[in-house]
Amino acid sequence: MAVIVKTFASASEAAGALSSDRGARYLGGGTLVMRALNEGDVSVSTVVRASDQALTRIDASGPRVLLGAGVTFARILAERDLAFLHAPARSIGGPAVRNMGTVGGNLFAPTPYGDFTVALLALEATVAVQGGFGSRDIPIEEFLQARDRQAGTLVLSVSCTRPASSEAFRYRKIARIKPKGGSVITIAAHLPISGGRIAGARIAFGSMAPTQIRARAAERALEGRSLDVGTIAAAASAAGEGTSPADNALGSAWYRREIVGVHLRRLLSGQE
Amino acid sequence: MLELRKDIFADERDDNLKEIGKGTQRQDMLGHVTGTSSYFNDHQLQGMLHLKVVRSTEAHARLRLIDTTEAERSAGVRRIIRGSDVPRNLNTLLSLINFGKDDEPSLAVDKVRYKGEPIVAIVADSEREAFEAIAKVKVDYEPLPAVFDVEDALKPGAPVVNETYPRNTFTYHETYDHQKLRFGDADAALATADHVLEQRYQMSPIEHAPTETNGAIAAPDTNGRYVVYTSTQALFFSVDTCAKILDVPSNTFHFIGGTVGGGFGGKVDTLTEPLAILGAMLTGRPVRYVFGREEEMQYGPPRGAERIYVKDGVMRDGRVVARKIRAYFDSGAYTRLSSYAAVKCAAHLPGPYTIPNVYGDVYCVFTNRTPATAMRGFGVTAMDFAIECQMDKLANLVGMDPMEFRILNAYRDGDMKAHRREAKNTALIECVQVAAEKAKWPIRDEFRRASSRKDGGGSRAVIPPTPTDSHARPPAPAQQRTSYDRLPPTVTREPPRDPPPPAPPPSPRPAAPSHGATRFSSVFGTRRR
Amino acid sequence: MTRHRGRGIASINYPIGMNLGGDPSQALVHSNPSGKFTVALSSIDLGQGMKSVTRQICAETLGVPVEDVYVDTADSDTGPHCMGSFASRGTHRVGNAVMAAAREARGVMMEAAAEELEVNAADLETDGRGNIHVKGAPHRSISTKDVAIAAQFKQGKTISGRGIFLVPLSDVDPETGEMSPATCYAHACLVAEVEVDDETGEVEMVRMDSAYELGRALNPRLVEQQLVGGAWMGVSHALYETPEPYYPDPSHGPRDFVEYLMPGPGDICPHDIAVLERPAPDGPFGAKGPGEMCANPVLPAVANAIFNAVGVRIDDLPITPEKVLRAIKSQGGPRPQARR
Amino acid sequence: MPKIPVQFRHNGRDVAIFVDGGTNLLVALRELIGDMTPKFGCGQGGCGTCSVLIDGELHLSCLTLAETVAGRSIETLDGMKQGPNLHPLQRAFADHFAAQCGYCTPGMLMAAKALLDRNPAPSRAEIVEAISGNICRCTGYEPIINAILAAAGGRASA
Repeated sequence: MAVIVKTFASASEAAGALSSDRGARYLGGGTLVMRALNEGDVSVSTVVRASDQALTRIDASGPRVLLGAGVTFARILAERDLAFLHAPARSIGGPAVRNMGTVGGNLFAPTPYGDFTVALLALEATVAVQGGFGSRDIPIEEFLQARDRQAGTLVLSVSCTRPASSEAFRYRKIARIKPKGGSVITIAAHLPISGGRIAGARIAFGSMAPTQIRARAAERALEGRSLDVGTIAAAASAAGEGTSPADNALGSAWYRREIVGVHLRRLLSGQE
Repeated sequence: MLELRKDIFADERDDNLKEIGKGTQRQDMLGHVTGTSSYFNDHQLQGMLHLKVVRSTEAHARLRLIDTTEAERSAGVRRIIRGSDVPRNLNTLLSLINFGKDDEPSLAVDKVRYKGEPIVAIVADSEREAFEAIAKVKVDYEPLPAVFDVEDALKPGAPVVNETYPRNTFTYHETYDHQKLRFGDADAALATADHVLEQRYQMSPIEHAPTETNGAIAAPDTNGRYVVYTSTQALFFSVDTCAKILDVPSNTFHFIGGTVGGGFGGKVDTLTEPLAILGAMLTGRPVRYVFGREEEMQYGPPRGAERIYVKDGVMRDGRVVARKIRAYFDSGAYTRLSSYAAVKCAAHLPGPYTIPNVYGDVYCVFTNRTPATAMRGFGVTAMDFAIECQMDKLANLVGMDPMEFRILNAYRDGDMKAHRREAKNTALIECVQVAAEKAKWPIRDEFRRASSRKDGGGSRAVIPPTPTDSHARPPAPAQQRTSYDRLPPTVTREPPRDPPPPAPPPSPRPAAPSHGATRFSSVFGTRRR
Repeated sequence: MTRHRGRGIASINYPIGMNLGGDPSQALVHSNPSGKFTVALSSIDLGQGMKSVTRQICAETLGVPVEDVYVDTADSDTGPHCMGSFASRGTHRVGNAVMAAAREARGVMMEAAAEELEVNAADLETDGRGNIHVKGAPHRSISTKDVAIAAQFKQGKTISGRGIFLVPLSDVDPETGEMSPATCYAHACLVAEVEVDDETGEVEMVRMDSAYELGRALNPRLVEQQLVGGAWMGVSHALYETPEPYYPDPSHGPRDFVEYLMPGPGDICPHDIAVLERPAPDGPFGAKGPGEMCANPVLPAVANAIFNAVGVRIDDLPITPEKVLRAIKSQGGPRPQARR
Repeated sequence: MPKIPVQFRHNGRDVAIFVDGGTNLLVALRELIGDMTPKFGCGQGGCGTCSVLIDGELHLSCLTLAETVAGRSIETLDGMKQGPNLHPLQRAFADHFAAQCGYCTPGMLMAAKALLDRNPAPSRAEIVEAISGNICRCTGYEPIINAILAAAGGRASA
């Protein structure tokens, strides 16, 4: 039986089709769903698409940035107003994957993929989803925790507040292979400074738990302090707390725990 | 950047040639840059069907039941192939040179011995339909204890991986569970050496990772023949292996290959051709069987892991006087080519050095992992790693420069090698000298003046007195036979006077018909079954 | 200071051809009526350049330009038997077979030319540009095309040749391992320079310098391809590759090219290569085979360089950052050795 | 199940094919158009051997649902030659011996073309980035990087 492809003009129709069919998967950039089909994943029997232009919208003019779920990483890289997201976007795949892969798809990409989502998590993004019964906004952390149960939901967009300065948002993907490698650890840090002190520290990790997670112990070590050597050291030594990394082909849990603090320290202190 | 050092060994060459030595463009380059080079999968055939296999989810298990009823009714399925459909469902690759016993089925029948072992092949109109049918095949496994470590596999009571070799080791010379190398008295030399260093080295498996995965397309041709487009690295190896497995004369096949998207040793095993041809035979249609990438990575044969123990004796002046090596090749569940690599490895000892006392035991061990095969540097890469790390440690131990240490111990023309042949045409010393020069690594004059053509032979050409393990040496092989000889032997040999140790009680044999006629090993001059 | 540089060396030899011999290859060479030659092989070109190197061997032996030779590989109906493309046997075994076939074809060609020029074949030579002439008298000349036409349509001769090369099979003594594994050996020495991060265990290749002795570089560009690509593979084996990252535990095997680690284009380092040529007495024009051995010295050279940089010995391949870091930690920190 | 008609431009020529649901562009190009230049290497998006340009952008044809290219323009290596002449990139790859087995070459050339079409004078780092999604198992990448540098008029480095 060939796969059935259903294309809808509106996202809500697509969402309806998605939620009513257990064998349906939403096709964004193709990097997840087409791979599954190529590899013989017979649980996918229906492919749902939407040509809704809202899904590819970028609104980057104001302090709050909105990215349609179908926005590709290449488009983010082409948008000067999204400079703070260029590092995470550039860390995805090679050029072809960046031309195809989307913000929405990245939310569903399992480890060792899903690096852009780490950045969104540190930025405390909001995910707009549409289920069978209407749309709603979900904090990204909540979305990720329930991700495995989100199969029938369509992501419409993500939005986040632009960091106050380029210094306030930092991102690094630790990969064995250069320039395109899978994540050993991915780190994003949002450190707004107010009156010389960090106010609202947000650190997110990829590959340190079954999904992307916030590093709350490290955040606590930073909160309310100035970003000096001592603070950075405290954050680095707290980096592993609350994480639950696993062994995979790219590194072991032991190794990730050992180096997460080193890399967090280097990121925060601006070292190579 | 490549520099030709024409000054070295210039007196041994005629450099006045017209075509040789020129950087002529590759014959295939135009095809490559225009994308017109034709690989096996670039042959489009009308009405082509697609073959996929059901792979074992267990590393070691008895197969209680293989139920294909539902799969047979699945849309687009043309044929389901089981082990009993394979005319000769037991083979070993090197049976073509009469080395080793048939030990591997094309499709598992009674038991699976590694995760990913093919059990059932499905031929369908499309890949998707083949995948859908695969999901409907039910296999009832009775899991068996598995063994993954080469030294665990040799322990008494270890699970028997492959009943053809009930001790989990390949049998050499019908007697030993390893290949020996004996030259001089290593134990005596170790006892008098200034320093002794024993170390363990481990190389993990490696995947060949060619950009083109393994695959073949087989199609009925005119006059009862079959045309086969293949990614094989060894065309007649594949032709003859298929002829044996499918029990037809080899000229039934017209194999076409020749342009292959990388191999590195991973396309020697004839993995896809027999089933693709059988699919074409059973359906009368062209059939393609190509590995997916995950299949290639997980179940395509890797370079096997090797574990190596090296014990060296070195004198204060830097001379290595003894090298004792125990090496284990992890063959995975079946022999493929690892048995041969172990012999090549033994021949390679003790590396490119003249060491008067060398002792080697090299094992080919069966474990419950993907069968290993050849890869670039087969039988040597891991041993070179072990030896060269060891050389660095020894140099450090005696306080010598590692370059000079190697020149001191390097073999030279006229030296006797441990496999008892004279070293000729050597050039290790010159390589070390030139590398030192390139790297601006200072070495002392006496080492800069050393030469592969000087100071060899003489006392270094002597085969030293060598104690052997067995009191009665088996007689030398009576006759050389050509390879590819699958006829019954015309010569018989006396059995070794020392009977081999008793084999453990026989394990159940596979239900598949055994067709391994008594054959003569051209390699080892012994009868095999 | 968290990054340390170190250099390490390794020197190796490598046997050419299938161990123990007994691995024949055959070749057929014939000309068409235009004096263009076809080499028929069942041998495989999997990128190493089989077609190209045998083409040059054939042209040199025939005494014709390389453009006049085309090599057809891997058709079991037309190509005679070959053991296969493995064991660094292509250049040596197949090259010798092609040489033998080309020599036989050349014999016929020279006889046919002699008949046309009404001289003794022994007095003729080829100019390598498609002509045959009397030695010392270039004006008494005939083109290979005219020879081919004459042979085909006038003399009734086939300008063709058959070649086989076989290193006889060796026995192996069960007790001592006495055997003849190979007739010639290639050699190499390589210096690797690395930089080791003592906080993460990451190893970066800085540069490589090497010397390879290959008998004869029949085509230096093809040799360069093998040596550059092979050394890259050596780095890959040394530091990255494994389908079983926790061997002997078989779990967590990679499924794709993100999980199966190989150095990317951003991980490569400068590599300065010297090629030495000590001809193998039984190699075609002295050639051995560069294909397999080029990766081998890299692995131990890298391991030895890591020791030189931080004082840890990793005897377990691949040398992952995790193994380096564990070793550094267990010895209480990096211990850089004397700089080389 | 009815097949789905798809029309698009293939190397400057209009083509129309009928595909099954779920058919990827790689299969469509190879099996329905007969353009064998894009190769199957993984089907996972990890090797780049199937790379093609869609409206001038580098895409992986194995991860592209064939029907989504309706009305768009596809370029493959099959269309790279300029009349009877090799494209400068093809010439540079040949001159630099930047292919061994040749299997990754079509994808590499398309990745290189995507780069040079937008950035005629890239740096070495930009070239490295541009081919980072393409696996080559033979060459060690160095000759490929040098070939692209040369095609862009730059100087090959050692």
